[in-house]
Amino acid sequence: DDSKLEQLKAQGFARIAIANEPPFTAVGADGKVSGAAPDVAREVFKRLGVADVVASISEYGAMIPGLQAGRHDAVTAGLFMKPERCAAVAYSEPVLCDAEAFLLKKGNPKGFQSYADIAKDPSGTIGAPGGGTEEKLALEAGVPRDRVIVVPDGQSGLKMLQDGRIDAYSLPVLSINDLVKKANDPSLEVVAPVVGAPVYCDGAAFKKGDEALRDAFDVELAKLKESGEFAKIIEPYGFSAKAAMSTTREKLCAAK
Amino acid sequence: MSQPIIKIDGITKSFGSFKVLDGLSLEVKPAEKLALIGPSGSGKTTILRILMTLESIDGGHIQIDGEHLYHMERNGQLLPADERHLARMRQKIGMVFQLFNLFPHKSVIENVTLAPMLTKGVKKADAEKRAMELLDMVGMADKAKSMPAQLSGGQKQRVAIARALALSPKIMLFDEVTSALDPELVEEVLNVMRKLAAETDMTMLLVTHEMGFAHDFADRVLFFDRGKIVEEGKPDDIFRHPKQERTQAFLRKIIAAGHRV
Amino acid sequence: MSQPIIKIDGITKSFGSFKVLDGLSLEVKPAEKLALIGPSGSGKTTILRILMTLESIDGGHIQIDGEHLYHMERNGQLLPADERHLARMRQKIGMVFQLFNLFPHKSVIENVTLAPMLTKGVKKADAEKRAMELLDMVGMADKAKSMPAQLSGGQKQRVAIARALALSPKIMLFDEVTSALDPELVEEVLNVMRKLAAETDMTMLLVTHEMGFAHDFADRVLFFDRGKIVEEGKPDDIFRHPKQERTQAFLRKIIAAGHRV
Amino acid sequence: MEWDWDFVWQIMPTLIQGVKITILATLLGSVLAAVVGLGIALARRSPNKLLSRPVGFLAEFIRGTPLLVQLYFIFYVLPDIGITLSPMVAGVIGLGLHYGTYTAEVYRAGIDNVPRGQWEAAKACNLSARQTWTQIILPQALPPMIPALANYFIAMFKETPLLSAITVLELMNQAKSVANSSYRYVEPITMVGVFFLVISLISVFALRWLERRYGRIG
Amino acid sequence: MIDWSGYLGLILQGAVVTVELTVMGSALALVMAFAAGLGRLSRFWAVRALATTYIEFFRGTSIFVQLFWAYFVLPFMGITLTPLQAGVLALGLNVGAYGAEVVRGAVQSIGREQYEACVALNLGRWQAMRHVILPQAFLLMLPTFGNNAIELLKATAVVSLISLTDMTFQAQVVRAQTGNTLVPFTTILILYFAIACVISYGMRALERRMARGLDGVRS
Ligand SMILES: Nc1ncnc2c1ncn2[C@@H]1O[C@H](COP(=O)(O)OP(=O)(O)OP(=O)(O)O)[C@@H](O)[C@H]1O
Ligand SMILES: Nc1ncnc2c1ncn2[C@@H]1O[C@H](COP(=O)(O)OP(=O)(O)OP(=O)(O)O)[C@@H](O)[C@H]1O
Ligand SMILES: [Mg+2]
Ligand SMILES: [Mg+2]
Repeated sequence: DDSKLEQLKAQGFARIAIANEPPFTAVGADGKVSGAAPDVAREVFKRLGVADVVASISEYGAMIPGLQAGRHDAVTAGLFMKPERCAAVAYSEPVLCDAEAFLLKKGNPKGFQSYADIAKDPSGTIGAPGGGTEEKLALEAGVPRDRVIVVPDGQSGLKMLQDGRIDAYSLPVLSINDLVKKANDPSLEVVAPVVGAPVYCDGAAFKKGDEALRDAFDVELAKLKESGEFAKIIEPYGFSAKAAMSTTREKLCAAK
Repeated sequence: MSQPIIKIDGITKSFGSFKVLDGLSLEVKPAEKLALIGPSGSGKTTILRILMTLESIDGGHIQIDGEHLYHMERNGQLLPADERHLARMRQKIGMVFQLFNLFPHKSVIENVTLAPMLTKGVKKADAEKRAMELLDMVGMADKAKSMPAQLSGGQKQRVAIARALALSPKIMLFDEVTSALDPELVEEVLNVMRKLAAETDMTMLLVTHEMGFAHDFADRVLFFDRGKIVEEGKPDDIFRHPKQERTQAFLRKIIAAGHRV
Repeated sequence: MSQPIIKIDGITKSFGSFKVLDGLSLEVKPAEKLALIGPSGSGKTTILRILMTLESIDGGHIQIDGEHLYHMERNGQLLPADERHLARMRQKIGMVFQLFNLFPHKSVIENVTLAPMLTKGVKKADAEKRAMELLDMVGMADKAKSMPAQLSGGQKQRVAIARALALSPKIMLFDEVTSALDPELVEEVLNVMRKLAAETDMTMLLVTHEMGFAHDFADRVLFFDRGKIVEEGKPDDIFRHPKQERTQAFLRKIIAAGHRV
Repeated sequence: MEWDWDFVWQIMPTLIQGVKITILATLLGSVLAAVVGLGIALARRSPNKLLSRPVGFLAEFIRGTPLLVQLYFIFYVLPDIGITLSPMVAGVIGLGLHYGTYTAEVYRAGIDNVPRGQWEAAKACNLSARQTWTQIILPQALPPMIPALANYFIAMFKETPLLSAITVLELMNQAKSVANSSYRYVEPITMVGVFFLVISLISVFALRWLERRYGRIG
Repeated sequence: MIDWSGYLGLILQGAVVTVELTVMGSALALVMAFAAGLGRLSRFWAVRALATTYIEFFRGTSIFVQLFWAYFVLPFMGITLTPLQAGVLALGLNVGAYGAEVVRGAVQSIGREQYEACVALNLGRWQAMRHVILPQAFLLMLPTFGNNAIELLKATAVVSLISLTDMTFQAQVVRAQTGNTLVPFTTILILYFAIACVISYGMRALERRMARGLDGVRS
């Protein structure tokens, strides 16, 4: 049923959760929210007849509970599709794709190219956002829990690397690039993409049970992609429209 | 002989395992002025507090003005008194404390008018008129607007007396009302009490260590020791010719300590 | 005439803008027993506290035993005393307080031995021997092991006296040492002090409201009012034939309040 | 959302790991707070205004600003001036400094609560300043402080989740991590609540005992 | 070049949220403190038990857990609050539990003789509480209430957990957007301290006003 969509139309806005992580999202000095994810969501919702989106910045950890508790109508935050997540929420078709990267000290002194390299080095530590894809990849590659440092946000990760508290900091490529650009620090180096790590794509995530809304979203998203508008929105932020269009939710959710 | 206004009949009272009052009986006639004297810890304060219902009793009976204090008659049966009964009985009794116990956040006149307004529904104007009369009587009319903290001990105690009188009780209880005062301030309070004793027909029970004042004030003096009345009689008899050995010893000590009798 | 042991010369003392002592002078002879009486707030306690160096003075001089108390002579100049000088001078003076001020975490005998052991380096065994003599004198030897909280007020005060005596001061100061006690306990403390007065040649200054005791105890009585000595003389003269109007008024009030003179 | 007991048992070992870190941080923080508090209390009593004023201001400042922000400062800003601390050390220092400003008040109250007569009696007994402190004042002031101090240590215990902001893997952080990778939130967070409640209730009983044993101050 | 004035504006917006939370949370805390504090002194066993449970529960669990519950778990029970409401609820209930002990302590510290004077004047229980005990006890509570309000202010920093754009959260945003740590955090430290100073100054002024002519109450 489309009651959810009708309801959003009636109230004139949709509530979306976004992350505090450029370039997925950006907050201007005037407080205006932009960035690749919210811009796409805003456009699609507009075409659906929902005049506006109200974005609230949220911790990664709070996004899915917030969705389940009915606090947001959608999450558009670079929450990459993975089988477990596909089970917890209803994803749209892919929107933003990115690979994983490492931020390291200049010259990559420990020679880390993959999560497995870090697992092999008994003193190697890696920083990653709590509950994020990178943490999971590191743990799955065999890095023990006490060498995976849960870092609250990108700037903290950057700082910890600069201060020598961690050996590598892992985020999606574009996030790392944005960090490096802002830090403007010649003593850093980026490894991108991380060897053996898959390319991930996110989608707009909806609450289980809101599949009708999700389907309507997909229809408009597909039109947007076709018209070339989609590329116009996300490419200035560094994302590749082709990557998103060359894969599907079905594949990503099935991937092991 | 008229009916006693207070009739205490075999009351007992213990704190924990310590028996403070042990089968005490006493009758007080209307308008009688009684002084209770005796060594520290003998139970004088306890008696007054029981009459004021600040302590309960373990056994025995008390009648005030012909009515039970701690019991109510219902269909010919004696039941323990409920809060309503106690509140009604308390109207007959007022008490003045050693440490005044004024309400420090209320002005002098508010201290005096508070209870009549709250418990008897007296109108503010009427309560204040009566309060001013009482304050005038205790010589405190000019301090009506002051706060208690601005008064000397003797002044506080005179306000406390006025406050107790504002409810027009038939019985007034005084517990060492001067013993927390500087010696020079004692007299002003005693003067008020002398006047009160002379001008009203209230029944008064007074606990004191001021033997001189007890002598002048009381119609009858009770000497307490260990929760019992050891000796009683007219002031002259008790102070000049005590019969009991314990009374004699007590008075000797007091005199030695520099108090006039 | 022997040299005065205390020589107070024109001292002044203010609390804020309130002048408590205003150019007070006084000489006390060795072994003299002095009673200081007077209305509340007249500065009696302040004098004792100044002698004990618990308060400082604003102006004037005090000499104890021929030495300056608040000043030191250095190369013929008078400088303000430093802590070392004060500590040395304090050895000559002991004080007993109205509220005893025993150390509650120390037993009776520890209260008495503490200061001699710490300040004079007396050995424990010697200090305890002397302490037992003193406790015996004040009638507290059997309570040597008790804690202060287990004692009555009168007992506490007797221990406090023993504690002050343990340092063998030449001058003892007593500030209303009985006024916090129950009337019956007053006598036991006064008895100790009578004994002390009779048996030692310590100089003693006593602030009291017990006129009877002041009369018996003192060689000389000083009547204070508003920071000045208004009248002084032999006890009989002061109490029976006061010359000054203020002294007469004060004594009248005290007598009226039931105190024996 | 259903409550899943199997899941609870599954995450229990991880949570217990977190509890250990939480307790360790609390204990170390308590020791530091006790010492720092005494230092602040003594410095504020000092007649030297150049010492007492700045220390007083600093203590007020620390007490008036959130521990979370202070932790960020210690962990992320101090390295700029060359002080790089491990997360646990930074956390313990943050807790110790923050709660030291509270314990300082306890010390002050405890010392003020010794009656003035005791200072005067000590003087009349001619004791030196040092003897007065060690023999008379502190023996009387310290025991009544113990319950109040213990109270703050319980409060500190409940603030340890803040350490997750500086990457200490304490209880709350472990729970969030578990929750994020399993997308089940109610169980881990509720279990954290249960852990806190159980430990707090035990501490409250211990505290009552301390209060009975040592009395209490204002 | 970073547009600092714009980003400082963002932080100030966060400060408004922080102040809102503090004011509303304090109001709720005050109500709860009196309800539960007097509840613990009730004659009725059930009321006492209820008040004690509330107090021990909210003092015993951590504010983090309470926030999380108010925001994420209550909706499953059919109660959906806005972030601000959830924040106010959790902060108010938490600090109210501490305040309840202050109320109880202050009421109990009013000397027994004041209650006795009320009995001797035949005032009812509620009359005595209302006219004699509470006015005196309130003065004793004020300083601690001031401290509690500052504790509440500081606790608002943790509401970022539930996506409330308070001052600390905005500082995090600014930090992510600008890559600068020192400026946003120094700014909010100063702002927090300024708000705390306003609170304690206000409380002291109130206390002075209420204590006028009343040395007897505060000994
Ligand atoms: N609430 C109480 N709990 C326990 N014991 C009490 C209590 N009130 C009084 N007592 C004890 O009861 C005894 C009698 O006390 P009461 O106050 O009646 O004596 P009193 O004759 O008034 O003495 P005083 O002259 O010292 O005022 C004393 O031993 C006292 O310690
Ligand atoms: N520390 C102080 N600060 C301010 N004023 C003080 C202080 N100590 C004493 N005073 C004031 O100095 C005056 C004299 O006080 P003092 O204690 O010497 O009087 P007193 O003669 O001993 O009186 P009492 O008989 O009441 O003990 C009083 O008015 C008192 O209020
Ligand atoms: Mg009594
Ligand atoms: Mg005095």
